[in-house]
Amino acid sequence: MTKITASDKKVRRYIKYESELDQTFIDKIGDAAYGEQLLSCIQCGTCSATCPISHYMDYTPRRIIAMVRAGFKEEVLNSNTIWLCASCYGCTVDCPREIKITDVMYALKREAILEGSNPRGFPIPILANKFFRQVRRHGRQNETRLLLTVYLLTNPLNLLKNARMAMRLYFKGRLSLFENGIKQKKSLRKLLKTLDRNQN
Amino acid sequence: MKYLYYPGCSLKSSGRAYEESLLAVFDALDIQLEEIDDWNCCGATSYMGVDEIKAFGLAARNIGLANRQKKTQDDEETHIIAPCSACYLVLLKTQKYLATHTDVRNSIQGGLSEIDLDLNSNIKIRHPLDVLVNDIGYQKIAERVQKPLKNVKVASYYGCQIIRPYQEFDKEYYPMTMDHLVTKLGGEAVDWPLKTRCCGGTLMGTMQDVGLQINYRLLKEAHRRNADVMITTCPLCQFNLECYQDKIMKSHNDSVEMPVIYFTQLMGMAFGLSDISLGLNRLLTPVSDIFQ
Amino acid sequence: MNTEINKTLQQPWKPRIVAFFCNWCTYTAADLAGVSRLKYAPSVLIIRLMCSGRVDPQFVLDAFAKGADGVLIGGCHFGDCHYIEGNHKMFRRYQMLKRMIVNMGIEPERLRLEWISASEGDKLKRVINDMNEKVQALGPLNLPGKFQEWDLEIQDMIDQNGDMPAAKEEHHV
Amino acid sequence: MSSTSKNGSVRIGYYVCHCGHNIAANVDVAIVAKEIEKLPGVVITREYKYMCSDPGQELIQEDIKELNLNRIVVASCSPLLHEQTFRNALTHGGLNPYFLQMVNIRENVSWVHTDRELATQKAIDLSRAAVRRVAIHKALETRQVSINPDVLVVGGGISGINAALTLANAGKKVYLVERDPTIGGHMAQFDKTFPTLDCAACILTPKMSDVKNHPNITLWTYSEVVEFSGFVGSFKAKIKHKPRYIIEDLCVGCLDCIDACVYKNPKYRDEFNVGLSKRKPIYIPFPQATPQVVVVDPENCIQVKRGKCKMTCVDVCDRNAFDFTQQETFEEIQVGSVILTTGFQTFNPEKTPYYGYGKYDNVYTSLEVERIVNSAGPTGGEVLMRDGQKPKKVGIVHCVGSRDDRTNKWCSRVCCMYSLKLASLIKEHTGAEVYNFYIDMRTPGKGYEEFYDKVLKEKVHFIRGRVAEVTDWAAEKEEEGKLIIRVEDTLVGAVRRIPVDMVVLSVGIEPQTDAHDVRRLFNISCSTEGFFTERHPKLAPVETAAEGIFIAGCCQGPKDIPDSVAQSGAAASQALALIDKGVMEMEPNTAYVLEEACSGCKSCISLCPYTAITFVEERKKAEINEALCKGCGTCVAACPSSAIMQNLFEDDEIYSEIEGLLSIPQL
Amino acid sequence: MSEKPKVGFYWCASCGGCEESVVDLAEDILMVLDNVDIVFWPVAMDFKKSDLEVMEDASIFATMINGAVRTSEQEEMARILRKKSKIIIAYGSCAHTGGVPSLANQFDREQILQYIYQDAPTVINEEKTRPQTTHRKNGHVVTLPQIRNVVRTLDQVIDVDYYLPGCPPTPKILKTALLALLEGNIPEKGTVLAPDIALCDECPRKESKPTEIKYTQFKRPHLTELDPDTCFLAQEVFCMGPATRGGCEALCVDGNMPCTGCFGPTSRVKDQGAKILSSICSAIDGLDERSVDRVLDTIPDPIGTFYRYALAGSLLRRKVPAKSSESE
Ligand SMILES: Cc1cc2nc3c(=O)[nH]c(=O)nc-3n(C[C@H](O)[C@H](O)[C@H](O)COP(=O)(O)OP(=O)(O)OC[C@H]3O[C@@H](n4cnc5c(N)ncnc54)[C@H](O)[C@@H]3O)c2cc1C
Ligand SMILES: Cc1cc2nc3c(=O)[nH]c(=O)nc-3n(C[C@H](O)[C@H](O)[C@H](O)COP(=O)(O)OP(=O)(O)OC[C@H]3O[C@@H](n4cnc5c(N)ncnc54)[C@H](O)[C@@H]3O)c2cc1C
Ligand code: SF4
Ligand code: SF4
Ligand code: SF4
Ligand code: SF4
Ligand code: SF4
Ligand code: SF4
Ligand code: SF4
Ligand code: SF4
Repeated sequence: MTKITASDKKVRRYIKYESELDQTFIDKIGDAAYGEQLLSCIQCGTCSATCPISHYMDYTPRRIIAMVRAGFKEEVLNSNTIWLCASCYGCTVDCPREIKITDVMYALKREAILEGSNPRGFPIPILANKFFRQVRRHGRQNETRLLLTVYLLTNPLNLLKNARMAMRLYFKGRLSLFENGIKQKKSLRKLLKTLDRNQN
Repeated sequence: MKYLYYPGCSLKSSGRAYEESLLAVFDALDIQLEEIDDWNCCGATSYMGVDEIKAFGLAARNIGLANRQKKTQDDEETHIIAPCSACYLVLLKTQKYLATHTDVRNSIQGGLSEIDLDLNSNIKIRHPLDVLVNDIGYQKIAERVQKPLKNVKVASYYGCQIIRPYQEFDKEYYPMTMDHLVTKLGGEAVDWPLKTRCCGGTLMGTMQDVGLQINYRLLKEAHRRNADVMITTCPLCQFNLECYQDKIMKSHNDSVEMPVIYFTQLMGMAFGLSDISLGLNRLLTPVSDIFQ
Repeated sequence: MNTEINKTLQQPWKPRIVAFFCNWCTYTAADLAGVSRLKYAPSVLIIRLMCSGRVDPQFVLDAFAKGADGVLIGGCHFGDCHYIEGNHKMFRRYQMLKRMIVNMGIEPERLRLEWISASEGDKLKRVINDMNEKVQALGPLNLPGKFQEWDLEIQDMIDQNGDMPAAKEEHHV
Repeated sequence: MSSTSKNGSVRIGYYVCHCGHNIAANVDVAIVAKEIEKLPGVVITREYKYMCSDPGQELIQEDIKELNLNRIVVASCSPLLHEQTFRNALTHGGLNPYFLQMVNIRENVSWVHTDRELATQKAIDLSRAAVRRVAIHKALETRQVSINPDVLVVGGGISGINAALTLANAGKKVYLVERDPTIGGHMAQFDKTFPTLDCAACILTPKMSDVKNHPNITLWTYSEVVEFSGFVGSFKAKIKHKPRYIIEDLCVGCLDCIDACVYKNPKYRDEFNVGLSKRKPIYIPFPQATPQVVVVDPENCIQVKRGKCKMTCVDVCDRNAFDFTQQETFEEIQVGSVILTTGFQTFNPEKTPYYGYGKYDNVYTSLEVERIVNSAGPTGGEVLMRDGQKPKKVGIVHCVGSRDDRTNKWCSRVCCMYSLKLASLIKEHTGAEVYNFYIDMRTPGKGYEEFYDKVLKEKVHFIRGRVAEVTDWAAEKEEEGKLIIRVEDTLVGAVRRIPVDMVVLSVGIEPQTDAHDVRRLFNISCSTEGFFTERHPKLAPVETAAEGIFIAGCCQGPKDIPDSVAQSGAAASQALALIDKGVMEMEPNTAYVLEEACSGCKSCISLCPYTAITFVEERKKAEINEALCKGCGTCVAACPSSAIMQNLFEDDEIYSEIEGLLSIPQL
Repeated sequence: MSEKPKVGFYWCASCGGCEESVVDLAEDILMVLDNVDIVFWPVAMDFKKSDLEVMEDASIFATMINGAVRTSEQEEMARILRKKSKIIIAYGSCAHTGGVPSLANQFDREQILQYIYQDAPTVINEEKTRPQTTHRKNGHVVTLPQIRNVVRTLDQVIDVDYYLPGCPPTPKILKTALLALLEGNIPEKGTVLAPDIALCDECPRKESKPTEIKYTQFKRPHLTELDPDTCFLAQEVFCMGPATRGGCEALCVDGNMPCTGCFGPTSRVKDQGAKILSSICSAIDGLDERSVDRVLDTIPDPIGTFYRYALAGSLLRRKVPAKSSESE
């Protein structure tokens, strides 16, 4: 899976040595929210088959679970799968072993952000981050500004492509450009700070 | 019974029509809604992926606020109505998670105490659909209908997040509450297999190709089943399915045009409420002409 | 008393732990430990019962009152009980008994319940050694001594009056 | 308290064994003997090299006679090893064997300790406890119960049939009770059986008629056991016979009445064909039903329901076999042992709505398909769907309801194999493309993997993945009008959508819905799901915790026909062993209630795992049935008035042990 | 009238309820008075220690002492009475098994004094005054009895002949016992003068008790609407009846309150608390630690529940003090 630079670029090494794996990965992810059941996955693939997006993923949810178990940390954290997951909970409801796959995906997203290993040019972690800041500052999100920032940061072209729709929405009163924060911003920040502190 | 109302960010912007129609319908049924004072963002989906504890914290603050508001009013059992699917799920999930994970609950409660809020109380998180059919009842809704939706074929689209995995008011595989509601309004419920299939959520914004394809599938199937209109329970689903329709049709070179409205808008129409009060004017694909 | 015994008694203090083992699992495990010549601390004195469900909480308290420094109960694992679920019944009592003795000031390490199957001779050894170590660290419980000690405060009067209360016997009708 | 012999005083003999070097090397036996000699009641102490040897035992016997001993303590090895030996020695010496107490100073002392002094001290402590205890021992009698040789078999599937025949062939009287109108169970519904694909009817029907004709078997179909009591050797059962409205002995099975019924066309759900066809209110489950007697369905027969039918059926019967006045009748029998073979039911796929059963016409259960491929089935053996079409593509979904935390957690063990069988049969009948969707292929059995190999070579498709959904949502043109199976082909690593005409759900095996009632009736235990629990999963697989009650077949857990037959044979032989011995000996360690002390608080009643304790309404007191009590002592420990005592393990005996162990002053 | 047998009453650490119960004999008391001569009864008449001391040894036929023993004075009086009486009857739960006062055995004397004289929210005691055994004022010395560290049952201090259980004993059992003794009907020493069978036997709700109860919780009686006819245990309300000697005519149950155990255990039982624990906990609904603990959590005060009247007389007698406080 790791590329090697050979004279023929198409040749790849498809072997994994134990030293390249992270055997503690499963524990970390398992410890995160709801992940306890992970070990009982029977690789049945129901999650992948149910997932409305799996056919765009570089590894299906089932494979992600197998790779987490086996310690393929790098591949997992760099996969687009975890960012494509739309949190529809379809897999979670369908898994015969009651594995909370959606929550595993969340745990993996968090781990990826922590490790700084988000796939390049993938706007989702950025969106999440922006969102995070906006809420921290104002207590609420402003969809318009959020999207604007994300487009500007990732793919300004997209902004142009969607401009017509945006204008129509604006005239229908469905876009608001003004910040619409909460009153007790301080108390919210205090809460988040305390939680931060508690966590560390 | 009094309900506290948690609108969430979307209902104040892109989903404004949802709020307008919701309030109009509840008003028409004589149910008081009281907005939670100074609510904050629910900490939705994307937040969970960044920082779980804080996501729970954000949701918990809203529950704490509701708790405070409840206490000052002396209500016994308080229900929070959360119309947006994402908000509904996050609030419900937070409540259920904290109930079983004491360590996290203690930590969150610790944070809340610092700002004089308190989690402990029997607050219930409800979706308006649940409240309408279970508390108010089909009977009362049917009685309020003034303009039955004769010959209108409606595809009920529940989306994913209100139906699984935490709710308890409907079946997770074949939910039927909205379909029954449609018949009570005089319309015809279309049986279609995609009613709980995901709309892709924020993928439309972040990975548009994927989003367009997913939503195309939904519109296409509703078309194939001869639906006249699709109703949703979530501002994001509505946004994806309606506002991107042009693009969907262009990218798939297929005419799958279809009005997509909130179920509350449909109810309001059957109740004979005005277009403006239901926010119908905000639609990009107009709907009124199909109701003769 | 025999000099040999006196010598034993003069050795550094060793805990005395009364063990109630069920016939089918834990007692058999003790036999296995013996046959396998596993070595463990000699502090445990075993009383064989048919089932851990036979362990009356009174036995436990009585053992403490008579001078045990610890009480160990051994039974079959859940699902293995020879009498289906005697061990479950014992377990429920034990959970409460444990709370109770802690409330009465007896350290929780002095009462222990373990599921040891007939094949777990090594577990038996581990459990006994571990408990022995913990009780050793706690020191003697010595309730009979404590009862005497507590009664010292009324001793002066007794001496003065010259009559001791008769030892309390069970009252039978 | 202590009941002693002759002169009334306790005279204890104490014997400590060297066990060669085994004990003596680590325990100073001489000192032990010396210490114990000082205790009150001890008349003699002896040490000897091998107590269990004949001379050792004779030592005890002589002392009993010469020294008038009435209590014996032997300090040697584990009682689990030699208690019986020394009890016999007491008996031979003329003493009640239960005046013995053993001290285990080998397994519990010399073998496990190294410090000789401490080991010696421990041996003394243990011996002191035994001496104190034995002083209050009572004389007890070993219990014996005699075994009634008749056997009751409940459930007439292949397991029950086989058990009944085995016993009957051994000359024992058997009552076989089946609640349906015919015996045969599930096997009767199959066409072929894996792995040999031999015809089910060909191997089953001869056995069914053997049962009917065997002089030693009383066959009661359409009957149920409604009351059950007693204990091993002498059980009492009450059997209910449901009215068939036909006199069984008169009917010859000509079936003329069915033709003659006022209903011209069959109208009611045919249970035997799993609802795939209809029958009349008078019917026979299937042509080879045993007994070959028709039955009237009381729910639908006009005469039974309203008493106003023309009764054309009666007119045509020249045997005068009809009797519409029949009522439920009851019969009481006495047996010495019971074999339960009540079988299983298949998982109801309505609980897995994502597979579309009940929603899409062309989704079938495997049991339905068994009938469809059966040449005696509703379609005459042609594989036709509900719309009359022959399928061109068939998907077989494994593990429906099995291996799933939300439904049944276990693997049903036969569905992989029968799915292979059905794949092969469907392909043979229709030439259709057949897809098997499996999680793991489980073929552990003689010739099973070979069968898998055969089906693989028949070009049946195998996709490893659990099906997520069966839907009629067509994403592509080719899918329109079909059922689409969505699955991840986990070996290829891609999600696939496979359009088919017919879906077969390989539903799992689960306990009968009334399994809990049955277990309560017969007083055995079962898992929470309802499979009956064997006494030991490996070493006592057909026995139950209740003495004299055996289990076999699918009521114990999922299994196939070969295993059901093997197990029912084993159950029959266990029953035979019991009958052959004629009596059962039991340790006298039973509990008993001291009536004057019992307040009737009922705390004990439900605690007994064998329901040996009952509340006697007349006296408002608890009573223990000695024959059912196995001596666990749970109730003894739990009686809040200490009104329950237990032979061999009396409270006082244990208190004196505790006291004996601890009576050395502490430092 | 010196023919009549002499009878004495005395109280130790008690609430006075036992004395009250003697008075509650009402008209029956006259009958009793007809038959006996009360020579000592400080609560009702002016008797002093000195009066007692001058009596001849064994001159009193029977003395009934109620209350647990907590102070040096009580010990002294008990001993004197023992000497002066032929028969000593431990009267009431406190004398019999320790009673409610012996729940104090869960604490050290020091802990109790600290709370009562300093820490209790209603106490203002800036000088931190504590009761002293001797006090001098104006040249007079006043002595007070010493409070003991341990609360004791009567028979832990003196030899006791009979026991009359109850908190308080009912007039009926007192009367029956007295008359029996007076008639010379002398039972074996050590006998508890009440039926030797648990309360359920005479409980009017016995019929309604099912043979199987699986406890999923224990409800607090004051927070529960109690069905007046159904066995309390069947209502998941903790009842000591099964482990408590009967003879009280199920008074509490009649008042729609569960039995709390005042008559003490039956004769075969060594430890009332351990036995009720054993019987009730065996029937808890739960197969694993969590579910069992959840049920047990609904008994917030196990000692107070199982040993409300019997802590001093229980196998463990009192809380074992922690090492540090033991040394003082
Ligand atoms: C679709 C399918 C296909 C299969 N194909 C094969 C195959 O090809 N080869 C193979 O080896 N195995 C096969 N099996 C497994 C096989 O069916 C079982 O191993 C076998 O039937 C077990 O027999 P049994 O007697 O234990 O139970 P059953 O066949 O279920 O018989 C139980 C009998 O007891 C009766 N009964 C139940 N309760 C009571 C009661 N309370 N009182 C009186 N009577 C009662 C029932 O009416 C029934 O007659 C298949 C199973 C299924 C579901
Ligand atoms: C590695 C391994 C692990 C296993 N683990 C388990 C497990 O955990 N659980 C489980 O249930 N099963 C397990 N099994 C399966 C289990 O071993 C068998 O089911 C079981 O041992 C079969 O017993 P048997 O008596 O039929 O055969 P065997 O154990 O093979 O006994 C046959 C006996 O017959 C003797 N013998 C052979 N020929 C003759 C002759 N001609 N004359 C006289 N004597 C003869 C042999 O010497 C032998 O003593 C395991 C098997 C293996 C290989
Ligand atoms: S559905 Fe569950 S068990 Fe199956 S592969 Fe996915 S995670 Fe594993
Ligand atoms: S939650 Fe994510 S992984 Fe699971 S089905 Fe939905 S999109 Fe796929
Ligand atoms: S009842 Fe009579 S007609 Fe009917 S099958 Fe029997 S014998 Fe024939
Ligand atoms: S009585 Fe009538 S309905 Fe019943 S079986 Fe006979 S003909 Fe048919
Ligand atoms: S036998 Fe096969 S199909 Fe049946 S449950 Fe087991 S794995 Fe699934
Ligand atoms: S527990 Fe004891 S007192 Fe209660 S009914 Fe059973 S035997 Fe009688
Ligand atoms: S000792 Fe065990 S088997 Fe016997 S009656 Fe008591 S609980 Fe039942
Ligand atoms: S448990 Fe209590 S209420 Fe129930 S019968 Fe016994 S004494 Fe009466």
